[in-house]
Amino acid sequence: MHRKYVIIGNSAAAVGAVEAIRRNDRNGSIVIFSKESQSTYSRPLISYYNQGKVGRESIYFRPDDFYEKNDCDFRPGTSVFKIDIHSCTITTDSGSDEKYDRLLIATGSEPVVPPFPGLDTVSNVRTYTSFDDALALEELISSGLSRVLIVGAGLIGLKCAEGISKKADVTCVDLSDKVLSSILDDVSSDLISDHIRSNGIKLVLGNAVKAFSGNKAELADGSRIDFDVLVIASGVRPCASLFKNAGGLTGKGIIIDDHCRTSAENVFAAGDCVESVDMSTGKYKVMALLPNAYMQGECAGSNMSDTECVFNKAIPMNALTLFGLHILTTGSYTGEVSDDSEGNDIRRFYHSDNRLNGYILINNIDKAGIYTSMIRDRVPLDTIDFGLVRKAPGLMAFGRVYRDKTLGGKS
Amino acid sequence: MYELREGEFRNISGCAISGIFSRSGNRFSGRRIIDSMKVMHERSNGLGGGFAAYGIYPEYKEFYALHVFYDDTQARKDCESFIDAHFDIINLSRIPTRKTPAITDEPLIWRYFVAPLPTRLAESQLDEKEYTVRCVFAINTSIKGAYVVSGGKNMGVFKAVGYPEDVGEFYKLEEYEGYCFTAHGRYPTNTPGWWGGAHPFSLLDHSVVHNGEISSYDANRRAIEMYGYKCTLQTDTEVITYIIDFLHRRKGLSFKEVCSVMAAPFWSTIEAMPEDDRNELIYLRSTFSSQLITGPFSIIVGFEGGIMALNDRLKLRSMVVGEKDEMVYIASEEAAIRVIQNDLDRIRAPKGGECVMFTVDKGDE
Amino acid sequence: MKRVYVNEEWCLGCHLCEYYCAFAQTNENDIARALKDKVIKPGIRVEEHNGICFAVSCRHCEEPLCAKSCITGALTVVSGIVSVDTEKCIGCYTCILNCPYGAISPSEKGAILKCQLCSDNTHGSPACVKGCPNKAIVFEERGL
Amino acid sequence: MMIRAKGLSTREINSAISAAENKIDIVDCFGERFIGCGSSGRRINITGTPGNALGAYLDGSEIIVKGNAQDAVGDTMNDGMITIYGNAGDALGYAMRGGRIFVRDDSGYRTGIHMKEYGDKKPVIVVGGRCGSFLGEYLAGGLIIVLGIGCNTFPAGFFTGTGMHGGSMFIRSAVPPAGLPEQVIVKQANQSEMSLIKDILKEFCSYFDISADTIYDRPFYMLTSNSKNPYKQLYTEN
Amino acid sequence: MPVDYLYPEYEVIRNYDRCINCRVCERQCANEVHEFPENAGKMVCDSSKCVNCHRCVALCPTKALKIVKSDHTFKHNANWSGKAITEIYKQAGTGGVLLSSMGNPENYPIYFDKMLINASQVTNPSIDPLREPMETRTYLGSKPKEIRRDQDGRLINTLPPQIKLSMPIMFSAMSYGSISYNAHESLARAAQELGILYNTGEGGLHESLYKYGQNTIVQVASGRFGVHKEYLGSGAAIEIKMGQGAKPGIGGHLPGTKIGGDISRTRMIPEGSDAISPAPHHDIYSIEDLRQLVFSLKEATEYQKPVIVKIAAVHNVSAIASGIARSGADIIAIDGFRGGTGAAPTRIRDNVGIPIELALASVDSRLRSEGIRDNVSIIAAGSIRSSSDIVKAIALGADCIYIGTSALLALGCHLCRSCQTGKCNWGIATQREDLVKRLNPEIGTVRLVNLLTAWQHEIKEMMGGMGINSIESLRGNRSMLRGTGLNERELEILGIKHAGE
Repeated sequence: MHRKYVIIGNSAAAVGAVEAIRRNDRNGSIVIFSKESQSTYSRPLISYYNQGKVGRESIYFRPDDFYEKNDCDFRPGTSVFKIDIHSCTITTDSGSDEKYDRLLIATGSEPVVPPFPGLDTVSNVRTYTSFDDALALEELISSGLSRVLIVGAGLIGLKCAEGISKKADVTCVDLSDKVLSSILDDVSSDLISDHIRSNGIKLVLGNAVKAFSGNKAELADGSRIDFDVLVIASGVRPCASLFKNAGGLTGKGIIIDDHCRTSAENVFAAGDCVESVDMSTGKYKVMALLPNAYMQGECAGSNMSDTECVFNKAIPMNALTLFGLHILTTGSYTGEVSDDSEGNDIRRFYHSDNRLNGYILINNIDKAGIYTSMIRDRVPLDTIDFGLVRKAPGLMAFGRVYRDKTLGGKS
Repeated sequence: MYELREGEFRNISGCAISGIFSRSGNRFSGRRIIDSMKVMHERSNGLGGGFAAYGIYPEYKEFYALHVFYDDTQARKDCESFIDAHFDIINLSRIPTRKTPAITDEPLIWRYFVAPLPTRLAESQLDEKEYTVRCVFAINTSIKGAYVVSGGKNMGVFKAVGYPEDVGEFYKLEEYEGYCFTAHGRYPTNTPGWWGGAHPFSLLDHSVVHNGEISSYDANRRAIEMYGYKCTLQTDTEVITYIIDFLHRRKGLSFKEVCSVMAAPFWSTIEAMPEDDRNELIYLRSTFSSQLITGPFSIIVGFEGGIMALNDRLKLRSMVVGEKDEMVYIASEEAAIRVIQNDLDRIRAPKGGECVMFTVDKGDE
Repeated sequence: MKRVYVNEEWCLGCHLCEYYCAFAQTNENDIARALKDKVIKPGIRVEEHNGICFAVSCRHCEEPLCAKSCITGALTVVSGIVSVDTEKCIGCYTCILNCPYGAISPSEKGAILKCQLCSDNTHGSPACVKGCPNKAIVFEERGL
Repeated sequence: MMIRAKGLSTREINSAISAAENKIDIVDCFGERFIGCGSSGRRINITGTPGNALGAYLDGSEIIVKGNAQDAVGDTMNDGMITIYGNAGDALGYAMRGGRIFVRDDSGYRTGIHMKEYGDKKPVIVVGGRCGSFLGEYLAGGLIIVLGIGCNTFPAGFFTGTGMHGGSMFIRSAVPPAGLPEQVIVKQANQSEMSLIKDILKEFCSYFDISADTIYDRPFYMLTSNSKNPYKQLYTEN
Repeated sequence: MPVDYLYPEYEVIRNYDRCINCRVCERQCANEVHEFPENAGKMVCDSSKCVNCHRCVALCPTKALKIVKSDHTFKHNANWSGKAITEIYKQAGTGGVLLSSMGNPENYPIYFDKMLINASQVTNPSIDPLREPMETRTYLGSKPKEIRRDQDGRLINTLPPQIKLSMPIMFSAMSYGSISYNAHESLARAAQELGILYNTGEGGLHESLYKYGQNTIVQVASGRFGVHKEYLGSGAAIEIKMGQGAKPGIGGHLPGTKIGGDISRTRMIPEGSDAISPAPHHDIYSIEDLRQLVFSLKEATEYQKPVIVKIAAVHNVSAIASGIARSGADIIAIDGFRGGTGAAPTRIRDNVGIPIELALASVDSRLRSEGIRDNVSIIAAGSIRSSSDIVKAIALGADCIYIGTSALLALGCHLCRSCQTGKCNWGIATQREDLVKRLNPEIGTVRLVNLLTAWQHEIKEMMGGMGINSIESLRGNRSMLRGTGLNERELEILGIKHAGE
């Protein structure tokens, strides 16, 4: 049977889906709609682009011949306007209809832009989530506009700051008194702030922008900051409205099950646009992260092409390097904390009920995946040498049977 | 320079052999075997030839016929007094020979028909055959200049230094009639030749002619000497003869079994056999492992009422068997058979290790 | 597919695998010249504790979490071998965060470093296996 | 089942023993060797004089000899019981690892040499009379009791306990042992030590109809070893 | 005491241009010769601890190490050698009996090296072992004295139990305790693969090796360690150890420090307790007592197993062997004075016993002269170093040979002769867990199989050259040997002629 797959979106989730579909179905047709004009690229790389670590050609997530090789009908620069889950049809902005047998919504997320008073008076405002943003920012800075104010000292804000720090005079403002408040705990956050400051970024924390007037920001404590370029990095939200408008079940994002199925028949969703179960807590959560996106996309693609696949291992995870400092965090910071930090080596482990829930590693991140797997596999801590593994991550803590299986290939 | 006599060094040689046998026991002249051997002249070098003849003394068939070489009359005296002390001598005579320029340096060649002295035999607590064997060994090892060439009943060995056909002429072999003749022409590589060292080699009625050189010689020799045999000649043939005597007479193995010991099948062959045969061969081969003969050989064994031929298990020496009516011919070369019986019913080359045996009564076994 | 397996029972903790691995990566032909005064960065690493020791290298998983989570597409599976394109890799270490075996490590050049079964050097087959004096590391077909 | 041993070969006797159900009476025994060799689960009554190596490698059977036994009784015995209503010869219980041997009267030289124990296996030899020299040589484990009944001197010959490095011996004697090797500790057994052998003595006495009182009239000397490694200091690595 | 200080016998030479500080040498040396002091920044070593086992040399990835004999020396003295002097120092310092291991290293004649093997030329064809069958299968055991037949004239199998071997080579007795479990397992597995037998030695048989029973000789020594009915029944043959070539007349002694869990279980003695094998079996003081032990073992195993009696080659070995051949034993193993050992008093090892070549020749001749050679098979042992040694031994009269040291060398032994320390860096003569694991039986098995397969090929080549295609035709075939540089008496004892004759 010839099947028609339609994918809305063109990032990691879409790529995961295409690769999975093609493993199972070489004949069906795949149509990919992307509102952006580029081939699929890696969003997290945009700061590396600005930093000069990644060239224009290296930002792409897959080789040039990806669409051709996977026999995809790729339609760049085409936004989807409407989904009709009853007639299995989508409608593009240009009004053309496309029928689908299976639909994947991988629309990703969009930056949140808070309604700052006077924002409309500011010139050179950008968000920082797309390659276009990165290109625009580069152009602005290289045109001599070197004072950049970034609103938000979260992941996006700080990566942006790092990306442009060599060429611009950067100030970061955040309402919270901690940087990276969404991914770090208080203890580790302070170390990062110091490190960022020592790399020439001005951090203004615990202080919100009240309003803008022209290219001047007025802060809650009354101070003012002049800038040339404003970057709004106040987080992202899932692009779930298409599906919501079609009558699908959504929360903050599109609700999916462990097969990446939505509430609508033959409609799947994956990536930043969805809300799924965080296995470190068991609760629904938006986890807008590339690895999750890819694996959800792959799971969706697999199920779309009739090969059953379960993905129930989504967890929040972040791997980032800020000014040479490695930060790896995973899971949720709930339960008791065991702190094995030594100096600038931060090793903090959150655990409860004999399970590891989350961890934060800064600096020495060697073999961190072993901790991740402990969370992902819900490894009972009393079955391993938890004390040992915290200090010296390794399979040593897991016992012979586990190693015989994993390293020795013995069942 | 002192020349080593045969028996004092290990002799290595190549050879020709032939045998003629009547399955019905009809007697025929020794002329035929001479003719057969003549054809294989090239396989000999004039340093040894000889014959074993069976059924030639019907009038004395109850008595051991001792053929003896003497270096001198003193030896004869000593020997005869020994014989006299152990046997009843029924008849004694020189063995008739004819002068021929090809045969020189002949010893004194005498023949005795004897029976063990009943009193001495009883004293010895041996059976008659063993008694006779021991006496023969005693003469050969302890009486200087005397050598018993053969000592079986109704048979005799005629051998000399020379080409076999000349040896036959010398002994007037054409005047003897027997039901079986075997013959040997010798090609020793490093010997001056000695009359006693020529083939056939015999013990009681067993005689062996042998073509080849066995690699297992010392293993066989040292094993057989454990059982009272004395390998005085250091020839392969001698040790083979003793092995046959040991296995057949002393251990009571059939000739077929003897062959399974001397030219035992390879273990791989044994393993592939049906269980009964396999067990028997494993038993024989492990029990008599020191009697396995390796290296190239073909032998013809004459015995009372029969003839047997055997090739080594790799068949490193040639041997053919021809049959015409009741006559059997065995020789190193087919030509040696054809020359005396061109019109054969059947001719074949036995397999290595295959026991080829014919007896007067039972025929082909 | 043939993989590198570790027979813990026979691992002596000699660390030769690490050195042979590091040597293999250099594509030099003299190990002394290649590794003299160098801090080695092997793709296989020995864990030791309380008399137990074993070496760990990439398992080349059939469902490689590292490749699936790679944000640049630098990690891909090439004929069963989980391979890294070091030109593409920007050293974000998402793979390190995901590898359940701790088999990926940062490299000095800012990318990551992992075992590629010596498919990427002149050794042809894994140098750690050839160098293991006790057959604790083997390269064979075992199912996973 | 009854076996008349005279004229039978050892093999015939032993195959009859293994063929028998349980209880075997062997009569007319005159030096037939290896009786009950390696046997288990049988009860063998012997009348006469069994030959050497009676019950060698015995693995659980019970052998009762009405008469004297010769040399090497219970050689390398693993388990079982041998009771001799008379004397035993030399090398009684050599290298024995388990089970018990009771000898009513005397035993010869080298009684219980190299007996050893392992786990729950703990061999016991009790000799009612006296023993020859080299009693308990190389003793590595187990228990040897010599009662010296009817003996007014020390009831063992010379060199008792040579090379002893385990196990214990209890020797009932009016006079203390003399000339023991250095590593053997000797002391008069106290009450708690005596309680260790109380049950065995009781059993021994009941077997041979000996009044228990008669054996407690004299002290028991307990011999043990002070080292499990008697030759530790002997060598120099070269 | 400074007076006892002796300059090390060996020096470890490190090529610092090649050393990459990988510290493999340090980790691999149980003698703790090598060290990497953090402040030195380079490897250093203490040669005085070195036993010259080559473990570090072999494993050094950059080949930066070598070990040389120290040139430090005493004043030259042909009589008082450095060895003699240092041994006196050792004894004066400790009062101890000098203890050494492996075989006699002294300069006595090696008769194998003075015998040459024959080959066929012209008169008798040599046989090409690559094409023609070439049999090395060997049966060991007593041969029946008489042939019996049933009523139908069929032969009755009167053959006593035999050991069947694919080649006339077995692994000689090395106890679990003196060598490691992994060494034992390697021997057992190799024996099984090769169709030969290995020998438990006197330490009993580890339960997990019972499965190799068909390829096992279980030994009964004077200590009777681990000897019980199941043990006796578990092997294909039983060996009574009366003596050992390395230490004739001396018992064995495994110190309590080596009696750990598994060894203790296998020997059936408590952990930490010395395992002492008395010099004699105290139930054997004469040849008739030996007969008693032989038959008690046969009784215990229902006459299903051949019994081997192993003796050291001593002066009147042929008379002893003659006695054994009449004792009911099926096989005699004779161990020459070069045989190895885990530990022996140095003086005994180096001065007691006689060479196996002479012992073997005289035993074989003696048994033949008495007509009882077929009562027994003969195993020769005591430093068989190559296939040509084997060919020579068999031509002298052996049915089979035992190899011990050669097998250990195949397993990695470098003959440093330090077995007695228990710190064998090659995982062979040790019970230390971290060292034992250095011998992976999978590798050990392959190496043993390789060695013997190669030797078997060589034996076949030599046999083929002689025109012999079955090993039994080589046995006692002394005309296949000639001596070189031997005196009349030696030739006479060996029963061979001089080369050229």
